[in-house]
Amino acid sequence: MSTVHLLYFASLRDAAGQGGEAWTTEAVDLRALYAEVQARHGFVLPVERLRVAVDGAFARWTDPVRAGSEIAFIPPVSGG
Amino acid sequence: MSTVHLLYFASLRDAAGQGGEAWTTEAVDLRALYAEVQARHGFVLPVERLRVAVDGAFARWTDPVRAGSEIAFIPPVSGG
Amino acid sequence: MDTRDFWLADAPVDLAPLRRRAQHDRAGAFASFEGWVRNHNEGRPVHGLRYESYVALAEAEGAQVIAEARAKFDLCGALCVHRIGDLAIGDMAVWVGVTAAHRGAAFDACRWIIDEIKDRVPIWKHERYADGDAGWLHPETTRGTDA
Amino acid sequence: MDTRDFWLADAPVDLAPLRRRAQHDRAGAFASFEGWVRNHNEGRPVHGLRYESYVALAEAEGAQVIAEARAKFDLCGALCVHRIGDLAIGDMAVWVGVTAAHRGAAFDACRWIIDEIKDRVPIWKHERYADGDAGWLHPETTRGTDA
Repeated sequence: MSTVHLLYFASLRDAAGQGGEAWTTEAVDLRALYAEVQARHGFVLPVERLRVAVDGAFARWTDPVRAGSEIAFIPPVSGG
Repeated sequence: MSTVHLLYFASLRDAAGQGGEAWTTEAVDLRALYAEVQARHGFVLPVERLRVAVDGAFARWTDPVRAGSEIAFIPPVSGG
Repeated sequence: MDTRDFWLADAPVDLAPLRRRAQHDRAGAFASFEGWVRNHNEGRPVHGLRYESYVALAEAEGAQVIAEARAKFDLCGALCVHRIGDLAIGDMAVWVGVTAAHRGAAFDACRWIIDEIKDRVPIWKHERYADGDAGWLHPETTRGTDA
Repeated sequence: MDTRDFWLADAPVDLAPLRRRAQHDRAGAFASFEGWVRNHNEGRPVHGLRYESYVALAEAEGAQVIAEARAKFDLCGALCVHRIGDLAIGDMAVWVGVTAAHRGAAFDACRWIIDEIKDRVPIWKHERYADGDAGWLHPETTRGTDA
């Protein structure tokens, strides 16, 4: 069991009703973690359209979940 | 015999020692006119590297020389 | 005056100091791009918008874009600032300024930078439409679909 | 404030009114280019320069370049001003500003306009070099050889 801090942005934040939360998980990797969170909050964006960042740097979906890390799910960006 | 007003710019002006002059000519076209002026002032630029304008609009070297017109020989430009 | 090459601004940006920072005696060419808030998007009238960002990651990724541009093109300098928060029609959302000895590199780098910013930097646009609807833009592919 | 789309200016140009003229609610993209006087040209240190023009023909031909750009690209607006007279290192010699709904057209038109201006408009540059030499630039081919 690992506890991490999740960050939500844009439509994910609206769907979750919050900008982030503590989350305790047994997910083996970041992809499995997103599946849990997606089911919990009903996120419509599939994992293929997201990027993921850990502690302020882009990461891979196959990276393990490290306890205490800050994990952000990044929806498709629209700056500019 | 036609008398025209010639305009010189940039290196042509330096070579002629003046920005323009009245010129009386029997030249049949603008190309022949430039040959006369080139010989008179020792212009080094060949006609192939110039453009010519008559009364404020670009013209063709094969255009006839019209009495009273203002004729400008346009060296390669270097604005910007 | 911010001394970073990329940053997020939560208030209108004064362009004069940006231009001064871009000045360089070796520079003969200055290419710049600004994204402005349009009054429409894909045919829908827009009343205003808001940009949100994951600030720490956006500033790191934006700085990386500028560093890559400086490695890829022969530049004197390159800067970019992006607004966050609420913007009205006509407001400047993003500014990119590039200086180089020659104009080819300046134009190419300026365009490459804005393309990469729009593609990679975690900033999101929330639009409010004239019909009362509103929503986040999560384009299928960013490149080439927007201003 | 000049209301023409192309003109020659015999004194430094204030950019703020140019930007205001370029503003348009439909415009999402503003691309601009400035040519600055460099401290060197093809390896020779430059102290300053002077631009001379055949003013009537230059203003007609410059206006024609802008009109062609507006026909060729999907623009909201396009403006260009070119300095004549004496300029020092760092001075702005030319400014091109283009607005469009989308950035592709704005970038493409801005670059096309400066290329055409440099290629077609009767303006000549006289450079003074650090070694005391000076001369008119009459490039074999303008395009791609300068800033």
